[in-house]
Amino acid sequence: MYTKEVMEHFKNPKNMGDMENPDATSRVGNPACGDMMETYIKVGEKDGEKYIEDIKFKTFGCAAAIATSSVTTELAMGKTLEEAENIEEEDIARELGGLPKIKMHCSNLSANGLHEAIYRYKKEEGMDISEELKKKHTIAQKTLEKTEEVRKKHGLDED
Amino acid sequence: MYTKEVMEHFKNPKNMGDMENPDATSRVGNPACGDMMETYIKVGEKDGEKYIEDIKFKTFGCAAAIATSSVTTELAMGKTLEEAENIEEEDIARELGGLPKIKMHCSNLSANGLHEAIYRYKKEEGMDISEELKKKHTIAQKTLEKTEEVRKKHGLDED
Amino acid sequence: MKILDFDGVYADNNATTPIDPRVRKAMTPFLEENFANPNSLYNHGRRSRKAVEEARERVANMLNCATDEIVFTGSATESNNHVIKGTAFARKDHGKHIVTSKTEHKCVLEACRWLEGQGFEVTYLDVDEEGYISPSELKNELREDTILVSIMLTNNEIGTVQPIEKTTRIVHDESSAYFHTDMAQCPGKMEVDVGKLGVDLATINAHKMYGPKGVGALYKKKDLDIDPLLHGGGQENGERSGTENVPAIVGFGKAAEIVEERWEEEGEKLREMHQKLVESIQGSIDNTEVNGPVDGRLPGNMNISFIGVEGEALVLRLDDLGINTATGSACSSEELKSSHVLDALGKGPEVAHSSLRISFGRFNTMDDVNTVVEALRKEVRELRSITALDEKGKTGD
Amino acid sequence: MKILDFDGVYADNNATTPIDPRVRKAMTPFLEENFANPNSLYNHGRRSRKAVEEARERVANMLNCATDEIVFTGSATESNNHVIKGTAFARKDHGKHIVTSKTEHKCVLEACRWLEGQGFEVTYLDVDEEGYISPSELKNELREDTILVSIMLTNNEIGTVQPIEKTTRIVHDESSAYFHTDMAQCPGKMEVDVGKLGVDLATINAHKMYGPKGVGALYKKKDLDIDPLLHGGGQENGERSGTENVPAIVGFGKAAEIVEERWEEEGEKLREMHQKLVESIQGSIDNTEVNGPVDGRLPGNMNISFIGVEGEALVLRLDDLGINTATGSACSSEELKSSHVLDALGKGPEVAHSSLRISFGRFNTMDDVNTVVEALRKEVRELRSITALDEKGKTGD
Ligand SMILES: Cc1ncc(COP(=O)(O)O)c(C=O)c1O
Ligand SMILES: Cc1ncc(COP(=O)(O)O)c(C=O)c1O
Repeated sequence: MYTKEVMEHFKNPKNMGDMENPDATSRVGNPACGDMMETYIKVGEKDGEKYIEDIKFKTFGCAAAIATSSVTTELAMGKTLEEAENIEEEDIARELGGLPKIKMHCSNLSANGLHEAIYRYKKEEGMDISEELKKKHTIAQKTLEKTEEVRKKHGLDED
Repeated sequence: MYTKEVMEHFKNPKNMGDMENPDATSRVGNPACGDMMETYIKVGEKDGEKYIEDIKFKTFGCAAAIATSSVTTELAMGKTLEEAENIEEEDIARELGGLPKIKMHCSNLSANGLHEAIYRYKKEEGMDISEELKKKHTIAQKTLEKTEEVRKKHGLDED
Repeated sequence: MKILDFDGVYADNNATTPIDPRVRKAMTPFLEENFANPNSLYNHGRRSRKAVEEARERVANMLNCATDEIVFTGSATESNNHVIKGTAFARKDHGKHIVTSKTEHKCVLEACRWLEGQGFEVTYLDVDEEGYISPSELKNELREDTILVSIMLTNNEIGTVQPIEKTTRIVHDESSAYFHTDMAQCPGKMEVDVGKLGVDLATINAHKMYGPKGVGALYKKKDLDIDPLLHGGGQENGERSGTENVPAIVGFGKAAEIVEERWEEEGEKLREMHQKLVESIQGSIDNTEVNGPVDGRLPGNMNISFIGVEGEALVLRLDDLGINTATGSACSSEELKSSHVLDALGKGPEVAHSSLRISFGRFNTMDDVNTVVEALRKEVRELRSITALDEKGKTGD
Repeated sequence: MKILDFDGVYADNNATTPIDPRVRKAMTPFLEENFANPNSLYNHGRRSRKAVEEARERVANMLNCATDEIVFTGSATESNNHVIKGTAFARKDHGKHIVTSKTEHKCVLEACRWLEGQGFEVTYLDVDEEGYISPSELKNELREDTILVSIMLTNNEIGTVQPIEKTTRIVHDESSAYFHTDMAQCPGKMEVDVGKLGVDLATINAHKMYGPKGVGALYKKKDLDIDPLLHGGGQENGERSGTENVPAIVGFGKAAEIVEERWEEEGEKLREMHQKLVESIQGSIDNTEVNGPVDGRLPGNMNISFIGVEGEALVLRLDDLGINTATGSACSSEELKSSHVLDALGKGPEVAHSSLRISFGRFNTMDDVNTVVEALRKEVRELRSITALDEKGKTGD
């Protein structure tokens, strides 16, 4: 089902867990499969360009979700924000030697999380936001809405 | 399926084949299973009583048909005609340690053959024929009629 | 546990069981020299026939019914489809209403759904939080045109044991429906006496009771009117055609013989293991939620959610430690839908997503319980350390 | 022949075949340590899944079709019921007419008869004296509402090989019916290329090709609309639910691999054996009548009547000499009805009653032919010496 690379990242995920004082965080989720991810980034500046100085994920999800989170941090780490914005689900899946078709949404989700964190960072800092990134933000919001819907329906936010 | 006794009689049937100059012969058949039997008897007289001095069968039929023919000759041999008339299918089946339910008609058939041969003998000789034996004659004729019907339908008597 | 060459702990006995070595031994001659078709006339074929009929006797004995009330099929799925569709078609002039429950095995539910497309009407009973149907609700749903009620004896995911004795009485008192129970999970773990249960029809298979895959059985009370599902050569007394799967049937018979001798003892052992498993987990891992009843469930079956830990991930982590388990998480399914059984309990999706089924069987030992609990402690801790849900199942904000 | 511990001559390969030792060897691990359910997530289960998919590839390879066009079932009976009923229910809005022939296997005929009771209309084509259908008669029977034509590739009793290529062309040109062929008897004996045949659907099983009992397959061309027969968990891509019978499927795969490599050579050997058998019998026994075609029949299959000798008696006599054969005699059947196939040829009942089927396979040798012929000479002579029918099949008056 999963490639060696997926299993390796799943069993020994990189950069997972809390981050103290992140510069931005995001939360995305896809209720269809119950995956939920939080992304934390710290942004640094080098030669006048902002870049991902540190990145961490917290992931509730299947092996693919955990593996894509992990590999996404590896892909994003040290990249400029513009480079990181352009990390797409295909890049993530490729890095993992492919994902089962049905699990492609998981790599989608970790890309969403990364993009959304950058969006939030840029918004907070009053930076220019490309049309592309805005679109990505809308998508990320949508995954979450669906999650909230399901959660509300089941009264999960009530206690 | 078959008892040891049936198989023994089937493999080594007694008193089967042609008889020269029989005193009476009969032919009975049951088209449902394709069995066909010819019975030959020689009648002797001892102490003023007629008895089966010799009996033979020719049988086209399954193992049960052959075994019942064989055992019927053993049961009838040396018996008075009256005794032989009263050999019933149950006696034959019993002698064989039982027959599969579906094959009971085979023992029926060899009893029919025996009874019919005696009927013909008595008729030829102008002897008294009991009501019982007349009934048995009718049954024997019926089995044959059905056979002839089937044979006619398939044009088998035409060549 | 050490069955044959399997290193590790096989704790997925509700999915399938290993073949008992005694069963395998009984099958071997029928995979080798005794290969004849039991419908053949010659001695070689009659040996096959005899073996099939002896197996039938053993299965009948296990279920406490007459030999000619056992129909061998190819699987529990087939038995269930056979009963449901066969009753529907045979009795359609009598009525077109069927009652079942929401937590039945898919093969019951999907057969019913197909029949809905053929003009039948199906009532799917709700279950409560522990998975029990309500006999009084069932009573209310019975109609004059109800032809079949199909309620499983025990649930394969959450171990709920339905009150079948009570239910059959209601159905027989209040309607002319046949009562069918799917008890594929039960033999070897609890009593399976069709007479006591009062059912008209019952489904089992071999591969959940240490027998081979590819063979099931249907208990069918005499004189019930049910169309065959497989028409043909007229085997199985015309109820189920096709060359008999002799080796598998022989294995089923042997498996039934062992079950008949050992079920009480083995059921007791499984209950003890379950007891220890629950206590150990609850004693050392926070925020768990048992799915299904706490007491009186199918011996050996445990279904528990570790809140915040997705099921597929946990199953795969345990697999890495040599432990085989299952989950009702959507992530584990082809359609990304979580278990319809867990859904029917009315708990939130997070509960289904974090569910783990641990099911023990004949070849497990108390050591296996310890191994599983220890592994769970480690993996649940690790996965929770990286989860985006807190231990109440909520996101961290 | 000496397969394993079977002493004697097994000449009933059209009833079932012994399992090839290579097939058994391939199955063994799946009856032992690799028992996991292929639907399980863990590695142990994934090994089962992999084995199933490899087997599918091998079967597809044998039939020369795509892997995803193979559906594993429990038997040829199931495949045939699946196709016939599944097409009927899925296409009933399109039409309710089915065409088949009078010499199909009972599982085709009885499934059709059942559908007649559900409002479908079935045309049963006649066959000629050798068992051939007439393509032009078929053409005449096609209607706008014909949804399925099911004609077997070779007959299991009399070995007639139908002109399927020609027939599929007619059906596809003249109607929108699906074309199904039952070719359970063919693998290992003749070419089974579904592409060349032009069929949409085809049935095979493993136990007629040196594989295990309890598994069949359906070739189903992509995008055909057919309802499942077994609804449930959605295995086999939703086409046939139920836990996969892994050991049997693996065995089927191995058997297919061997067939693919060996069929031409084995077919040739069987034809030679057949040639010798016919010549030897006809050269030394009077008044015989071949049932089915003299030339070009299913390799290894012989069906011959020894006029005046009832079939069951002959089979049992041969059995006593260690030779396993079959008959279409009424005496051999549960309902005392002679073979519907022999009946359809229009010969008299005596011919069916005195028929003997001798079917050779992979493990037979030329020595077996000699043994069979010698035994026949002896037993036919003995049984004829006590028969009430003369050698023309007439009673002696
Ligand atoms: C309760 C129940 N019914 C039916 C089935 C179907 O069994 P099978 O897949 O062997 O047909 C199963 C097992 O999957 C089951 O647990
Ligand atoms: C042509 C044909 N079709 C179908 C079948 C049915 O096979 P099974 O009894 O294995 O289901 C057979 C064998 O009996 C056969 O010869």
